[in-house]
Amino acid sequence: MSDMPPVHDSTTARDYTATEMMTVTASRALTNGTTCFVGIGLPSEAANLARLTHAPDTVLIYESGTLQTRPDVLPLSIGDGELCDTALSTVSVPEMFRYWLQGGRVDVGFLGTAQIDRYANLNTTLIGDYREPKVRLPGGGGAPEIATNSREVFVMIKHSPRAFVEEVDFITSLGFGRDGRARDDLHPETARHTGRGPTLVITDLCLMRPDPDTHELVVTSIHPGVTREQIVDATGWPVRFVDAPEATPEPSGHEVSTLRELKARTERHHSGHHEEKSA
Amino acid sequence: MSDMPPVHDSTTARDYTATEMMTVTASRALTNGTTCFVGIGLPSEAANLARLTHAPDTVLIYESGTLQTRPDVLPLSIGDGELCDTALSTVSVPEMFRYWLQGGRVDVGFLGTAQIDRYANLNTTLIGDYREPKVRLPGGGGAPEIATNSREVFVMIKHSPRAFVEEVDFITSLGFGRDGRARDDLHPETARHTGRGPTLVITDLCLMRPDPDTHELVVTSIHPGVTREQIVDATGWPVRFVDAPEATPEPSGHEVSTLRELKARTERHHSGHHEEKSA
Amino acid sequence: MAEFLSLHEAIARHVHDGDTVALEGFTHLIPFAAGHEIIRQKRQNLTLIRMTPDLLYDQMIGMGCASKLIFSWGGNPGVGSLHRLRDAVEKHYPAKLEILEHSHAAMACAWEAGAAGLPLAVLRGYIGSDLPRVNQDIRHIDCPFTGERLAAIPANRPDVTVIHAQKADRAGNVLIEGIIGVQKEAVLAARRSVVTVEEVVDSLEAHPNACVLPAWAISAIAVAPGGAAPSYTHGYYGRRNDFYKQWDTIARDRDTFRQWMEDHVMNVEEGVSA
Amino acid sequence: MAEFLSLHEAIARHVHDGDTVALEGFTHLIPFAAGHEIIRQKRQNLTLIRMTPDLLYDQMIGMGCASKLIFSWGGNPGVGSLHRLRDAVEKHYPAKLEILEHSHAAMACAWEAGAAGLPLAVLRGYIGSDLPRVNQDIRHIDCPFTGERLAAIPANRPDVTVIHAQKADRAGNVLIEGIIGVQKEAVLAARRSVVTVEEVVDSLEAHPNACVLPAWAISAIAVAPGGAAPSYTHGYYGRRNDFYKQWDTIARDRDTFRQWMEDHVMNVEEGVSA
Repeated sequence: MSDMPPVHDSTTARDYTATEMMTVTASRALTNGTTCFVGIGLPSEAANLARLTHAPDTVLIYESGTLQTRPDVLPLSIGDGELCDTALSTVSVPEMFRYWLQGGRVDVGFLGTAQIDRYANLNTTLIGDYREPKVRLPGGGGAPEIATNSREVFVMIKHSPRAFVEEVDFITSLGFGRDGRARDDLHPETARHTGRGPTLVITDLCLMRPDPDTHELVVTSIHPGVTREQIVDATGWPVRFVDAPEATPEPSGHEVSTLRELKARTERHHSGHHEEKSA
Repeated sequence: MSDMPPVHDSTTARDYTATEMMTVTASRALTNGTTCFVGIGLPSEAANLARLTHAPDTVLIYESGTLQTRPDVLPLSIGDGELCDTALSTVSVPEMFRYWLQGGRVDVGFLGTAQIDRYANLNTTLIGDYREPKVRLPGGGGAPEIATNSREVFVMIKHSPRAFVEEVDFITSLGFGRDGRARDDLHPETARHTGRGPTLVITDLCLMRPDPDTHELVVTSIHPGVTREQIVDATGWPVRFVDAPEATPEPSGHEVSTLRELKARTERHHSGHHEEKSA
Repeated sequence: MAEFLSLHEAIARHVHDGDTVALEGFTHLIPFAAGHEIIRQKRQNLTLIRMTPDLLYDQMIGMGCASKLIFSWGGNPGVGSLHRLRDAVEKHYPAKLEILEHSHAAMACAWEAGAAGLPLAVLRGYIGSDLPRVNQDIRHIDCPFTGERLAAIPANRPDVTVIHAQKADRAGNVLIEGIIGVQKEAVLAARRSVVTVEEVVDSLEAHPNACVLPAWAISAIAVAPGGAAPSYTHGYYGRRNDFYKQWDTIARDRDTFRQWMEDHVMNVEEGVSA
Repeated sequence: MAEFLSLHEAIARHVHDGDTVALEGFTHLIPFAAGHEIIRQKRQNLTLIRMTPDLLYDQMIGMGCASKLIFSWGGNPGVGSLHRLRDAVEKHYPAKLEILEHSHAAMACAWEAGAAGLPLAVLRGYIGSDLPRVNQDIRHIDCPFTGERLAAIPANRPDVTVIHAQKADRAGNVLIEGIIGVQKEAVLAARRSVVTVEEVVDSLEAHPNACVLPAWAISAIAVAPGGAAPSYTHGYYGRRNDFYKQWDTIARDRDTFRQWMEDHVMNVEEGVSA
């Protein structure tokens, strides 16, 4: 699932931003035909880019109940009408979480987060103490069970020391736990229904994957033009690199232009009132 | 719910069978507006007769998932196309049992049975020993939970010593238990969600209701032309009568003709192939 | 991902001797054509699951396909007994049939739990019933919030579920309409699934909240027009109520039954057996 | 049985101080008109339940209607924080707000269990999450068949649920289409329910398996055209995404918020407040 598929249009883009690099790289991680439970924001951008480029048969599922949806513009919310209008079917939210996610039908859970730590635990709940928070974040939403019920999880997040912390203030969604071992000693029946957890973290600087033994996130691929120092400075723990990190391939011109068109279409769509009938 | 509503067309039928008497009397037990979970066979006949006579707004629910259905002919099975075609909505069978029955939306569960005993317990499972049955019956179906999750239960069954037994061979669906006390000592939370049980048994000879103290079924109303001896002979336990049993009112001409028309329509509909489109 | 196969191939590939098999459909959309193909391929030792065994399971049991039956109501709807089922239970003919018996509410919850990937279903059920005395799979849990004792049964998780539906599109997505029963749950609860359909169309033209099974939730699709007869397919053909009544006579006698099966199932080609 | 009432009357009669109240709608069909009427009627001390608090609960919390919030994701979708919610949690303004926090999966199951009349919902959830440490309502049960430890939470059982839907027929049956969220469950789980609709029609013209609430499962219906704006009603009008973005500025400052509410909610007549 997380192997990079070949890039079909090999013409390298002449210019692209670090965020575009991140989004294109994330989109490439989705194999055609993958069933992907999509979080809003960056993951939604990357998943739809994949669908519009190398992976047209990627099945996108949003927690609003929209199954196999093909939005023409990116949704602003997880429940935009566009998602329903272009879906194969729209089910109730209890059915979505019970039959489709918990039922084991999701290959990849694709998540954003506010904080991530050394063992890939995700925090979208709060900064500080739970009862007297410094910053209250939106909370778990679908993520706690997406993180455990999907076969594997991809995480997209911009690299910064505030986001990449030694230990998250609060584990909203499980990576590998505070000691990296939380997925190792589950009840056999639970283990049978629990995925591998985060197998890939895509940032604007690099790719990280859990070490096969310790599950600590290590840098496995560095984006073009990025230095090791930049990654070290942007990571809140003494980050390790694999012996020979790969050089992340640059985005193609086709990918960047497809992404820009998608975002421009989206911008036009979401500006101004939409009083017209949505169906 | 179980009080007899006034009969609108007071012209007494000139002739009617004992089965027609039973069906009309059962139909009269349904108050207009009642939400009724209908078993197939006799209860379905009576409930639809009620809808076509004094209780046009009776809401009929069948376990196939058909909510608020108004069949023009009686269904042969619990899932005939006619039930779906004339329903307000058709839901899945899990939803039917979870949200509508267990969710506490049913006023009256209307059941038939093979055997009933002194404490109104119902047996539709088998005669004889469970592992080596003399006669294997179809089994519980919806009845075990209709009997406990409906606010009250009406039972329709023809009077005979084989059907009215001292103690059923197998309690498929709870009346009041082997000692008449089974509904008295439920957990408070269970009790809050459990109905009153069988409040009325309609036979071709009489009406029976549970004694308010002991929950033993006693005869409260005797059909026209029926003797006490007939009832005693047809009941497999020493049956008691209330001090002054009522005389069950005779069916009206309108009720009997409506019932006969319904059955004739049904007979015409169910004979021969129906290869035409059902929707 | 759904593969379009012939009915013969779909059954040969996905239904094996000894499997736990569910052919579902609540009166409506009973997969008779697929069941007859299972009989023709002489599957043995199946554990059959179905809420309402109906004529199809009477035929499969009578032909010796099954060693165990998990069910909640085993009759000929509106007619009476299933004589082949009774003969197996009462007289062990053609073979002993183990039965595991639930209520509809419990079976519906067991399908729901199976689809939801849970090991158990919880319901306020079986209160005062003798069924828990004869079915060791009916247990109880205590609610940690109220202390209430609730019934618990294992989720249904068959090896393969077989259903019939109105139509598939060319990508293999399937639409089910009308009395939808437990079909979606039964497919999602199973390891593998075979869906027979009346026809394949360019577009399902489904209402947004219709009951649709995506191609990636199905193993195989076989086109079987009339595949639910003598039960019915909403929008295509009605129920052959007369046949349900005739079955009472056919199935009452072992030899009459056997002859009927030879004439109408064993010695006919796939797809014309109804 | 559904009574047709004015929105004012429906709220006055069915939503009381101190009630546990759910206004549901998953992005789609959020009952803004009804929520604004609750604010205008100055309800106090409400326990608010909602999976995604969204702008409407930001407004209700900012106006001091709530003392407790049960939720699973409290943000402005695609935009950022709910500033009134944060101010209440972080600075106790305008009053202290107790929060009880779940995941979406758990809340969805809690609605399902509430509709099903069960005291608890069971799910394979919260594995490795810190949420059970801060929410005493997250407990566990052991599966009596497999020994697996599963999460259990109490069913949602509000005093009153308020939703918005496309249309009602004259008998009071209601059709919900598109992203149906948890609305059916939320209505069935509640003691009382208020449904606002875009319009009343002679016939719902609904697909047989559409999401329909019968009149006898609803307490009151109020006609409120545009009643979901600035969220949307599938088939009627789109989502005002621009307003969702503007809300970030409006709600960031206490005074700006208050003034906006005075101008757009408090001093307008019922039904024209969106």
